[in-house]
Amino acid sequence: MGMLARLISWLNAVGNGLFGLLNKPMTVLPAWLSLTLVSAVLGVLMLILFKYTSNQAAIGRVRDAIKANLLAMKLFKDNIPVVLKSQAKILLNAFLLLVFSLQPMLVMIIPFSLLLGQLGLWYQSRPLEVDEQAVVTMQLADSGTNPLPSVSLLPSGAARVVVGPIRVPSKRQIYWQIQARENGEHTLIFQVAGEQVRKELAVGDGLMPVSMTRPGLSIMDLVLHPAEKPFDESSSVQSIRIGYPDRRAKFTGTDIWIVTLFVISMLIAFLVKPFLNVKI
Amino acid sequence: MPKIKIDSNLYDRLKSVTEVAGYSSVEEFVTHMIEKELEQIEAPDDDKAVEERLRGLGYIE
Amino acid sequence: MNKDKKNQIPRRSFIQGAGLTLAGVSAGLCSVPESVFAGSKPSARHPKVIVIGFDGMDPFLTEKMMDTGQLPTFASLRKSNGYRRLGTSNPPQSPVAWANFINGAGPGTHGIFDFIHRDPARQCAPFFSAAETVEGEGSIGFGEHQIQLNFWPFNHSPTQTLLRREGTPFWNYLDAAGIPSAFYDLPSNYPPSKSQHGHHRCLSGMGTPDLLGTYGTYQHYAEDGPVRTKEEPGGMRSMLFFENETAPAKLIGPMDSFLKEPVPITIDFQVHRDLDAKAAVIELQEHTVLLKEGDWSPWLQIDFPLSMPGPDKHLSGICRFYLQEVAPNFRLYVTPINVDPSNPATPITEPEDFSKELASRLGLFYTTGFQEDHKALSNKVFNEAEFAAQAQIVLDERMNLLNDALENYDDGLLFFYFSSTDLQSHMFWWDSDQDHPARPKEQAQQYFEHIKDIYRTADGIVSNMIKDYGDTARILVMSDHGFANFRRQFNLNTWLRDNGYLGPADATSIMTDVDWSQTRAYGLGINGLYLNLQGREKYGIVAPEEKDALMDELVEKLEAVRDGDGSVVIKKVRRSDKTYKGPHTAMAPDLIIGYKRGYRGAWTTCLGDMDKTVFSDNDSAWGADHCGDSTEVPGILFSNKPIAKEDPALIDLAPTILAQFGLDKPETMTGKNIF
Amino acid sequence: MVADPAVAGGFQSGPCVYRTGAGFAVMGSFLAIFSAVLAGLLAVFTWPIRYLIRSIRYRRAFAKARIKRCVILGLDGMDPKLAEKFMDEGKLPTLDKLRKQGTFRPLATTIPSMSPVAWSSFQTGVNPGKHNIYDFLTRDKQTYAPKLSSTDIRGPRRMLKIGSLNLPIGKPDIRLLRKGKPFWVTLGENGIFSSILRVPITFPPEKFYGVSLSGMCVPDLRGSQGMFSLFTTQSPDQMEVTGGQYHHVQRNGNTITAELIGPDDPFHADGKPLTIKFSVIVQDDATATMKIGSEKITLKKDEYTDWIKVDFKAGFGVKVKGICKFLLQSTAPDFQLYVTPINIDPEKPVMPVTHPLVFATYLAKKQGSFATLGLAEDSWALNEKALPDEGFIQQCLELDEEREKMFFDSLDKVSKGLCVCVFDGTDRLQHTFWRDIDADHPAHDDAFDGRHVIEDLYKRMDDLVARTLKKCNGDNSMLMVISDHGFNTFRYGVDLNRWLEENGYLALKDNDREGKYLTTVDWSKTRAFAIGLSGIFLNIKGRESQGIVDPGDEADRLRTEIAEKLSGLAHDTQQNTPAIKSVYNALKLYNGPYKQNAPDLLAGYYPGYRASWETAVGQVTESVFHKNTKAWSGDHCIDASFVPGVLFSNRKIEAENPRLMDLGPTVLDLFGVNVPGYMDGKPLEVMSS
Repeated sequence: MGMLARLISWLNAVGNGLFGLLNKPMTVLPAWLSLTLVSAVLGVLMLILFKYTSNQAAIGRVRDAIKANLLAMKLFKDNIPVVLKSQAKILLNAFLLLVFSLQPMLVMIIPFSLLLGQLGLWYQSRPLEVDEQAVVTMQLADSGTNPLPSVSLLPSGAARVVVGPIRVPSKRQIYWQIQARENGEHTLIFQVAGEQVRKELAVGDGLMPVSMTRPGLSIMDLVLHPAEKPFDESSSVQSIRIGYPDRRAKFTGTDIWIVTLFVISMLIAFLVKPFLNVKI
Repeated sequence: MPKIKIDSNLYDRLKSVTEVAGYSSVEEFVTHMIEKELEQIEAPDDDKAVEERLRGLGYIE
Repeated sequence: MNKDKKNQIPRRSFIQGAGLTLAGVSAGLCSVPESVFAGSKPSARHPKVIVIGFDGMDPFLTEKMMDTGQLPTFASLRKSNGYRRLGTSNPPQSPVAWANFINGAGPGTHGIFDFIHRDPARQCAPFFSAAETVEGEGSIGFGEHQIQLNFWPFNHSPTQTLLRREGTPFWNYLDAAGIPSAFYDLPSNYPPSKSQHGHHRCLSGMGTPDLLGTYGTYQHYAEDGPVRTKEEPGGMRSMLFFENETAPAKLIGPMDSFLKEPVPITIDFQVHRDLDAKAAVIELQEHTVLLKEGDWSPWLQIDFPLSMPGPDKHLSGICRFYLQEVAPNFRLYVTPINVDPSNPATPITEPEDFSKELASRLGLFYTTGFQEDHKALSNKVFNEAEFAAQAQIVLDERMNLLNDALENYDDGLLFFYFSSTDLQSHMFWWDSDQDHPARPKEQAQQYFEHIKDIYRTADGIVSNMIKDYGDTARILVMSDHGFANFRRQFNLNTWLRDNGYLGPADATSIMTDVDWSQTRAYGLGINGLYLNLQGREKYGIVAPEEKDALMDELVEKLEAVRDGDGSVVIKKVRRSDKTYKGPHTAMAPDLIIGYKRGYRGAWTTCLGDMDKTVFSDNDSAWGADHCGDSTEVPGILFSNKPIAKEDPALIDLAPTILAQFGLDKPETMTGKNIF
Repeated sequence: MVADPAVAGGFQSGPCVYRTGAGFAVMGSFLAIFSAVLAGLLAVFTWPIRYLIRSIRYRRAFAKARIKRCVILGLDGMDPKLAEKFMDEGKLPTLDKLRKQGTFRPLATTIPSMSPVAWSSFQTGVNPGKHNIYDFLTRDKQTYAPKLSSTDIRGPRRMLKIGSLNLPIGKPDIRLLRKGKPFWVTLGENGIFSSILRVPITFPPEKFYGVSLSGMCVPDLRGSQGMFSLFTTQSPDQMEVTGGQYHHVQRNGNTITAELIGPDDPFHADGKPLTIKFSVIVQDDATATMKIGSEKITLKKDEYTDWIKVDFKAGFGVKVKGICKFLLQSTAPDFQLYVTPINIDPEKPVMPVTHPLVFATYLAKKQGSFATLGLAEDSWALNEKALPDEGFIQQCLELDEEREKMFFDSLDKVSKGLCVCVFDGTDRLQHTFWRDIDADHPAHDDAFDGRHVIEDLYKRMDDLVARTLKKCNGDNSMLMVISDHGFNTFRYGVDLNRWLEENGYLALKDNDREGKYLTTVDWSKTRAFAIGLSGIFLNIKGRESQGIVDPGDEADRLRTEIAEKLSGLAHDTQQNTPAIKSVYNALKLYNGPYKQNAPDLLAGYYPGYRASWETAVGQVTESVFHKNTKAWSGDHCIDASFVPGVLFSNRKIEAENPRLMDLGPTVLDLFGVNVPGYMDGKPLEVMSS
């Protein structure tokens, strides 16, 4: 587990570097456009990956069987037993198709999880605007019934504390409500029992990467929150999260960017499919 | 497929002789009549490819 | 959702409702929506008419304040002959008064005579006069679920609320003439009236229910609350039990109407407190809210999933949390769960998307008919200051809404309603040197000062309006009635019993232990008196030929009633057959009791209960009212054009507005143009 | 309870990661499931309605039927004498069982005894005078050039010329010249479903209630009856050979690059064919890899590849889709690669080869690509030695396997109605390996003693019949195993035109004996000419474009005269056996509206003789008789009395002399459908089982 987590955090560091290069071009384009471009590229990438990680021959056979049975239903439509048998075979083959898709899915899942983590930095949330408020949640390590350490958020020009710290011993969490003061990529500094702990804070009104959570060393968190250095297992702080507002995607009318990503990448993939000769 | 109108008396006469003349249907009868006439009138389909089309027929060289 | 509001109201919720409706009555008169551009914009330009309704704004206080220079804008309008006291309805209750305004004619045309009517076929079964809920039919059950077959091809009607107001509202004439009109919070207009031609839009006001189908049910959580959730009029209380500074709680939502035996949908949430920081964290669905003691949260959208046999259906509600105290007694107040204007579970605007449009520009806001939580004050969940603070939130939201209404207003009619002058007056009014029955004198004076502040605010609103639109628009400022102290209550049914009109002599309620064969008259509602008439009431005993004599006798005796100190109690008793004209008088009481200022029908008598004594002090926080004789509580009317009519009344406003747009007065209207 | 906010409120996309990955799979299979359910529901829900309509329309369907299903297995060219011999030797147990328990009879064929004529009579139940097919070939009345008798393909009526571009407007007109009406059309009109596979002379496919796949005379992608290609590093003597092309290729290290020739460019008038480049890299003696289009194929010596899809790009995004098989014959010292004729791709056919159109797609999806070319067995490659014997046999076996798959699928799909399927391997292998069993054949080689190609073929067919019977058991199916004609040896070709010339009926311009297709004939002095495999035409005035014979008495006299002279024509003096048994006057032989189109005279040869290769294509040689040294050593284009077909059945048929044209009427009768009056065939009496 530890090894894997370390590997992921190392991959994240690489990803951060690569995506850092994209910083300029991404911020120039409007969010919906860059998301569309990214989706299109992703769609093609997924398609290519799918082609080389799946058993194309088997998928081709299964698809042929499905089509043959569909046509059989049409050609022999007056023969009800044939129609029913064909239908059963189609269902069976559709299931087989799913099975054959498992392998490429398993292969794809790791790189794309990391990639989605990176994209999430850009599209999941928008930065705080000046004067906007947000909740900061600090998760402390579970150390039995010990009382919570004394924690404070050091004053800075980046944000003002409106409420807090509020200490919730039952969850070993500490909350602040902060109000953003000026634009920029800031760092919040917390004093936790003699130790200083940092968390990025993004304030601005354009497209910029927003790291919602500085995670601990848990696989899932590392995948979802790649931007900041994870807390060590021995650290008394396990994660710090800022409740940024969601970014709204223009195209789909939904506030879930991943739906846009999904729809556009699928669309592109299906458009490109015949040219790349991929059987799905 | 375009349809052609035929006087119903003519059609009845056609029908009554179709089978006697050895046709399987009135349509075949009418088609044959038309083909025969067209053959007289139409320019031949000047097709060099005739030879090509026969190539490979096992019975002939 | 409105499942519990049936034609026949269960007694318990009826009393609750009655209280609310009382509040509504008073609130109602103030609200006059503004006309905004409606629907498709007609190419032609129209005159501009802006009507501001300050519910319950009282002429006597207004005049006094104008005289002392506290209301400069109003005073200047008065100077240019733009002020009159405005005749109200008879009785001066909100549903009646606003229906008069809407129809431009008296109750005989709209059929609303009191906030409560009774069904004589069932003797005296009471029901709400303004709206009724009709049970749906044609549903199908799946296990414990049921589904309403209100779609093609069944098209059974679902449970729905119908507006009982009869007659034609005046905006229909505007709508037909292509003149845009917009009404914000107009009372007595829920469900929101439909626009036939698309030029009318409205946000429904007083009478709009919350998501639970009530007129507003707050939820209160405290360490000293009841172990099992306890209902009280207008609210519910629960206990919080903190373990390791965290307490679980349940938010009670609307009924799950997809169950055969509906139970409320509840949403679990958690409250964490930090005694040192004097603050708390509330985690509810995806919300994490941090509150210091005394903080209000923003509006939170709560998702209530209905249990369907198929995919879940969801109702969206909104509420705000208010952290009253962290220690020693942790107390947390939650507003009634309002219909979410951005995703309304039931239409609260015409057209339906109007509320979404508003929410997209303004964010979330109160949508229930009664926004100031007077019940929280009455039930001592709020103290006076808290109530005033909450009322201020409402006022601020409405000011915001008014600004938006004006920004989106081009021409036609704009009606805008303020409830602050009414509901706060019910709680804080005290224009007398006499002792307040419920609070010390200085305090009563101090709160009355707060009412005056609101009047000054109203002056400011009108001042801005005159500045921006004085030259281009006809501006009318009106109230539906005035205000008066409510110091003493008079129990009509006790009086009838004690004077031998109602038996037996030890009866306690006309709903339970009355003997109809000994009863010739009974009271119901705030101002109504009914004869127990043969052929009309189920157990009627008064022969039609005795009717006239009996009524005259009752009028004479009632007008002669004196309080212990010799004060006149009832100014006038009116015979309805001589008061109301029109096609819809069937539900009218036989006599309407017109109380003097300072008096009102007792809380108990409204639903037919009797007290030991005829008179008693009103010890409720609800210390002022306006349900006396119509001549005792006139409203106000200001205009930026000199008013010609000497004694304008509510019914004159509709014809006046129509005339501003060059429309003739319809035959059904009895009011007259005031200019 | 509200979950940890870091999870609950934070990253909603968590599960979406998997969702995105799964998207493809779900999308793909969802579409499949969706269409299946939709189509299925449609079929099931509309079934009662369709049933109702059908039962109203076809009240009589199956009402009087004596059988539920009729299965006709056509084994082209199976010879009754050979069959009888093998049965007697106990080599064909299944057929022998049919002979004993059901029926075995010689089946009278048509005059002439050729597949297109015979199968046309089978389909329509009429004599050739009513179906208009008298030979593979007929002559063009204008040009005297031979042309295919069964199908007429004309290009689109109009062309749009833009520079060198030639854009066709509209579709080419493909016309079936066979007249009359197949008996399964009549069955369909009576509500009885049929599946008709590879019956000759069914291209283009006709509409009827059922499915069909066309057989003999479906062209390849180039429009010919099958042109193979041979790529070789040898320098061949000639590039063009009958039925194929040689291509000289250079070897560059281990790499050979070449172009596969496809159909003519539909957009260019210059007649340049479309091509597709390919390259072969030789790995070792026995293997090579090949890249063609987007496909990468491993070639193994002496093994056919699967059907490979080849798309010829014609511009404007138009692709002409074909399929072919490759056979690597040698890598060193010479590289030699054989390519079958490019068949129309059944998955996306450029010309309809099935009814309905999607039936081809169905079959291709069901069993993979399959040959669509009418005469798929490449006998010319064998004749021209582009294919060795083994290669040709292997090809026949693979084609029969394809056929069997679709035939057995039809048996599964059609539980009520008619199933017909014709296998061609019997015909092609007898044509090409008769030299093995005829020791006197000019092409006989003692080296082949001990191989039993034809015997193996008959045994294989017996096994096919056995498996077919298994599928017919217990369901009231009547099975008929039939052939359209028998077989005999073909030692000598007879050049009828030379005979006509010698006898003064035909004259050549400048004594030119090289030209084919009658191009060297002097029409002003020619009264009769031969073309095709048995026919002699008179050069009649008004009928032929340069006719000189008066259509009346002169023509009659001439017919009689030639017939008399030609009958009994004998080979050179050493041979006592005559070459021609009788000559038939078509006008007397046939009846029906089309008999005027028949050759005036038809020669009926004795066994051992046939029209010479030259005569068939209208070349006039210097001698009447020619030794046939080709692999094509057996034939049936002789007097019909010598080559009847076979009729086996699992039921007893009480007829002494059943004819091929009686089968249609018999099937109609078995299904309780009245036999139409125009049919010449008569229902055979079939005993109930």
